[in-house]
Amino acid sequence: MSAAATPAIDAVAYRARQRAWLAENLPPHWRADAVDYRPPSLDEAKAWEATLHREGFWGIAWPRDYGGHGLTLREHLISNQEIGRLPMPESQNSIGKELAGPIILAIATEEQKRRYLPAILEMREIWCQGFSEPEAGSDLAGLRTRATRDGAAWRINGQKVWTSGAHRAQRCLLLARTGTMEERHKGLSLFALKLDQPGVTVRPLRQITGDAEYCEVFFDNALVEPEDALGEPAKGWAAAVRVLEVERGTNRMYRGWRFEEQLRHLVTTCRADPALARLLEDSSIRQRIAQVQVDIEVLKRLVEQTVEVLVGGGSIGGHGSLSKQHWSEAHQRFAALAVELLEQAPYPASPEVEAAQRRFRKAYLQSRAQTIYAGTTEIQLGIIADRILKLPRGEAR
Amino acid sequence: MSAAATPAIDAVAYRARQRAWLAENLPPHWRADAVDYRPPSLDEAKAWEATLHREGFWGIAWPRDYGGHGLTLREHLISNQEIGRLPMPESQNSIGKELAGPIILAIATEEQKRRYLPAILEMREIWCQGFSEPEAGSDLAGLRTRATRDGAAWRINGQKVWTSGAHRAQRCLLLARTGTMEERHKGLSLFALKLDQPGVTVRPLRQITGDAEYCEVFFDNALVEPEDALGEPAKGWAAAVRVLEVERGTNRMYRGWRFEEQLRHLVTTCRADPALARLLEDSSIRQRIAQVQVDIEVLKRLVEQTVEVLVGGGSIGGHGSLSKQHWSEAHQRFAALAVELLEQAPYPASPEVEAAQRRFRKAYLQSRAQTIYAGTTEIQLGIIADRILKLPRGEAR
Amino acid sequence: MSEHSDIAAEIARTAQRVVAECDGLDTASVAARLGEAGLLGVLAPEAVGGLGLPLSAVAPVVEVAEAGLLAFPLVETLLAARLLAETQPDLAAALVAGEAVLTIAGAGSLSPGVSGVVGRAPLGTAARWLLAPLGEGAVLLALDAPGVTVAEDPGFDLERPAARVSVSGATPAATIPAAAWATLRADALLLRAAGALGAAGHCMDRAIEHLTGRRQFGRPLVTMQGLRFSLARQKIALEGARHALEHALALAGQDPQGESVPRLVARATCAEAAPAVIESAIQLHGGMGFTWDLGLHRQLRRAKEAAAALDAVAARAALAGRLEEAWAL
Amino acid sequence: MSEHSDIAAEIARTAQRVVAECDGLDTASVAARLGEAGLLGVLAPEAVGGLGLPLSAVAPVVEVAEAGLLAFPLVETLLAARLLAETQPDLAAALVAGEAVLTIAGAGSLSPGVSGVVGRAPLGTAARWLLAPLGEGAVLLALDAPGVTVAEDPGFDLERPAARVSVSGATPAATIPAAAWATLRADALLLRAAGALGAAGHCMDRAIEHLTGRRQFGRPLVTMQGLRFSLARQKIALEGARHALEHALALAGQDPQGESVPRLVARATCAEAAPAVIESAIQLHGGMGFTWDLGLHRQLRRAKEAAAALDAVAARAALAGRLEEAWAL
Repeated sequence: MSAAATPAIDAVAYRARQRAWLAENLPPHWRADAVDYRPPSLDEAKAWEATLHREGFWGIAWPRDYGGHGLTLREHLISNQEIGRLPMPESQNSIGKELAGPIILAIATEEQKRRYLPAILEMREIWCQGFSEPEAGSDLAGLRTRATRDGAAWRINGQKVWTSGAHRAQRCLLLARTGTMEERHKGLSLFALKLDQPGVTVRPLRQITGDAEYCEVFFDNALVEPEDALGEPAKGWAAAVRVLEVERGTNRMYRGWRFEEQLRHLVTTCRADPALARLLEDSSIRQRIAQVQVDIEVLKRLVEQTVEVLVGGGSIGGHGSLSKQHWSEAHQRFAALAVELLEQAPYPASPEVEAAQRRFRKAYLQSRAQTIYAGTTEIQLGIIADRILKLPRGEAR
Repeated sequence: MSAAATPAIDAVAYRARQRAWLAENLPPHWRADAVDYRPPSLDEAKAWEATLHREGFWGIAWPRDYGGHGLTLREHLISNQEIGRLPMPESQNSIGKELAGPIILAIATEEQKRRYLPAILEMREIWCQGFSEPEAGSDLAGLRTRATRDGAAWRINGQKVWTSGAHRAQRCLLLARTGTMEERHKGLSLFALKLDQPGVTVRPLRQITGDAEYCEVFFDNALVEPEDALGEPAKGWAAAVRVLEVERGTNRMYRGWRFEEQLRHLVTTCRADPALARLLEDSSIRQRIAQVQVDIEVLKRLVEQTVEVLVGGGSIGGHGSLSKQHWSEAHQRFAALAVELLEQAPYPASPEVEAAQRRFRKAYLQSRAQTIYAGTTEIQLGIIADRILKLPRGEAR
Repeated sequence: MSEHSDIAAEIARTAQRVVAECDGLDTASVAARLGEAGLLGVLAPEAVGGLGLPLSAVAPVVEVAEAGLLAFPLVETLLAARLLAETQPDLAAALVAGEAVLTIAGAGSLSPGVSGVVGRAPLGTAARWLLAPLGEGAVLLALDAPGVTVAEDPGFDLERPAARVSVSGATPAATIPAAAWATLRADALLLRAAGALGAAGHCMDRAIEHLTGRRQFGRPLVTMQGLRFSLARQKIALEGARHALEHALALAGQDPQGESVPRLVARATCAEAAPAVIESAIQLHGGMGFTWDLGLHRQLRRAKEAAAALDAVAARAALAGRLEEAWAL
Repeated sequence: MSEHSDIAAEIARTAQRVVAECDGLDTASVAARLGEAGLLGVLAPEAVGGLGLPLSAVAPVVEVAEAGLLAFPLVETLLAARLLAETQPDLAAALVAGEAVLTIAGAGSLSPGVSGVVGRAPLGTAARWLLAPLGEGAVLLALDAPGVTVAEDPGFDLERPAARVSVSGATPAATIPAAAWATLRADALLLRAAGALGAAGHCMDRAIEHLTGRRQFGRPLVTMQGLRFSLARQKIALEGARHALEHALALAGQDPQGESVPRLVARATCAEAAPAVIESAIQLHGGMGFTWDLGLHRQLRRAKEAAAALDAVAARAALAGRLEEAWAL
């Protein structure tokens, strides 16, 4: 029953169009496998993503009324497969497009949808996600950032952390406490906070790779206008959880195909170097490379299955945790293998090998974060135990 | 500082003597690597073990007063290395020699030592261990088998399980409750119960391999005479724990060398078969075989280190759990690899290959028990967390 | 597809019931019961009394059979009935009806003179018919034919003890061409993979049940995080293998030779996941785990034999070769 | 041995203090501080101001240095001072005193005309001297000699950025014969293994500290069984590697060529255990784990470079060959 098993005729044409457009339009030096790789500036990236949206690569399954293309998750999957096949820049607004957008579609007012959603797709507003806090970590029931009434508006005080992209964002999808600590996650509400205001301080956190992709965000009496409160107060958590469940299974849907692109880059680079090519003949290395491909194929199947269930109107329950966990650990093993192989190139290495060494050293370090962000390994295993295996929780976990 | 690094001259001679004696005296068809392998009967095994004791392979570090040879754990290690090098029958009285004996040495009266210990070494009394119970499993604090006073004697009521060798044993090293359940492990006492009496019923449990090595033992008002109570009442647990700690690091000390013998049997069998010999040329197989050897070398080092610490008068704390856990999992991986390789022999296989297939199929099934008995993986990891890493336990584990 | 899905679900329900009823029966009676329930003709065409359904429809039956330790050469019968439907319609019809017992040699090969020794034929001593490899194809032999001797040749599997068959210049009842034989072997691997996963899922369920009912250190074992994590990891492996297998089953018809990437991936994932999950289920039972009577070792024995046939190492080696072709510069 | 043990313990205590003091100093000052404390001459003979101790005595110093991210080519200096003591006593004495900085090329090889490109020389841009492979041996080069160019060539290690050295017909200050060079390389691997384990142990301690101090879901993280099991498994790997390494260090003098089983086992175990333990320590820090400021990535970067040099795959391949010899029929 996999999606790939039942290609419709128009799916073939759709895929061909997406593939042709990307082949023609992706600047060669933005490809992470290029010897002269140079990532786009923020402005270049914004313009590129806005173009991608116009050409039908973003907002695919969103309604046309809000700037979307009104298609289904099946076309979204096809586009993601084509995006994954090429070593393209990552989205600068994936929080807007893959987290805030779906939540807005689910719980916001008609006026809010028309205001927020096109701005996301057109890259006029980049969003970040204000969920985690220093003291709460993965345990969102312990959030302390408070939203208090100020007339019809709200005042925000507190601190968020691991806020991906906050330094380039205009809005924060903020989960804040409007009830008491004792209400735990029932006292939480969602807001679309404007970051460009005096009460907000954003401090980028340098990551293990040296990039500053994550931030701390401090709120000192920051203002949320009434029209930027999302959904009913104290229902924020429930709405977020519903969407997060789907999001775990659907965001960065291109990952399996990007993973395959990385493997292809590694193998073709090794094959072009005489010493590394000999390594590829070694059966212990072949076993490990084939296992990476096995991991990738399994990941593709998990993602395709998610799409089929959702397109069929079903619920994916905790199944997003299966693909997230499988991907994050398989990708760690792959990145370590890539570094291990490329380290064995004769010295000095060719420019192609050196470029690959740079790419995969960074990928290795970055991969350490992949079992931490968007729910650590421990959180995902807990979800699988609770939601999929439905193990009794008893008095403790 | 490893034991192997500082061979004394007499250690070399001692080893040579042990090796020569075994080479001359071990019946060839008792070797598990023999094509016509036939294990000894119980009577044959008893006679063989009694001879082994006389020749200096058992009771090595026990005092001469009690039938021992009055040497040190270093000589014990050397003998075990030589025992391990050959695929000999397992001891039928390892509970007596490696668990009951050390506890008796630690806590029994002089009269008891003279009565019990020579009988163990001379194979007149085989012992079994009555610790685990159906409802308590690894949690000995929950033991329910009761010992109640009957004049100066004791009456035992309850049930034990996983009692290795009870069907051939004359005595049971019994841990029974003389205090209340609320006292948990503080209310437990140790007894040297005679199995040949009306109040005792032994029911062998067939194991995964088809052998019946473990038993259930039921006590219905079974009698323990006053002279068979071991140590002070209600101190049983503490004594048992102290000895168990050492025992985890010292029992079956030959395991690393027996493990190596098994690997050698596998490799030489494969090498003698043309198709399997080709498999040994494959680098992915070579990697896995070498990893088994790495695991074996590490195991040897852990065991040698334990001996050095104990000979030096030190305490090994929870370190016995390191070697038990390392061995049990490494041996499982090895047994699975052995089955996997031997399955690939052309059909019909040679008698040598068929003999190895029989040996390692059984070893594979048996190995599943090795992460369960003598403390499950979960128990060992808990000990390492508590005793070696000294992690705070907090309100729960 | 959805019509087939409905039928497949109905078949699986039937299998669940019938497999339980077969417990303890002799081989002939098991065959009759399965045939009566229509379970042996799922793949065979209607002309011999079958349903003519695709491979994916019968996978759930094999899952249930392995979980329930069915003492019958089920995969062999299902595929032989399909294979022989055109050339040996009477035998195929008898197989579908459960009136004949057939097995397949899992090891060894006969020489062109229809002589030699083959083995690992499940329930060979109870069967009337044998398919045995010869060259690139195979031959169909009556096990009571002149020149054929059957002897027990025990391996891991307890319910279906394997037989060794010595053949000396026998006359085959039929000759199977290479292509048809390759398809049977490839499809047999996928069905054995399905069976191994079915057994693994069953064993995991039993481990969960055990942990849920048992208290230690003052609380139910199932609430302990280490054990939950272990189960969750097993579930990831099991679901990954299941999806890989479903994909391969769905595309099986497009690759009758058995060399496609989906088939190789299914072999590699199922061969590793199934025994690992069962081993873990045994571990989670603690001391009970390694008793004969708990019985999970029976599923483990069969899954280990399936894993040996699936041969993850060979599947990955072939996959590496496929990557080379796909990514040739 | 026990006299050496006492000295070794004293040296390790000194190292603990001095490494901390070196934080933030430039390379020359670090050299001076280490030399002053007597840490650079542990292996070198007394004739050049050293202690002439065996390899095992200096392993704890390297452990402390890696745990503390010492920004210095310590292993290189220790071994070069021993290597050069007889032929270049002045340079050896300067190395022991911390008055000269020497590094070793970790990759590439010069041609017989003393030309070519070598690289992965830690802190090459701050060093005065270089040992670079040539044929089976090596040459000693002054980095400011004519025909020698040094450029940065960054890898993983941040504290000791690697350099690429281009050489065109330079005149070596000395030539190192093959046997001495093989000993240096083999011993360097064991010391790097010691360093990687030292770093791993340090990172594990930090993870435990973090988990002990942090509460989630109503209790300290360190009380959660899944995390305890993870730490316990890391500890098994770490202790296994440590014992393998200690054995190899104790026997190092008996195998100057570096091909013995103990050396190969130490390489394989340390190469795998050290990065895995550090990766796990990062994981156990949750979100903080992948921040730059937590800093555990620095130990990870260095341990990954050590692991690449130790090359577990090559070590196991060599070990398989040794088994073949040992068990030849």
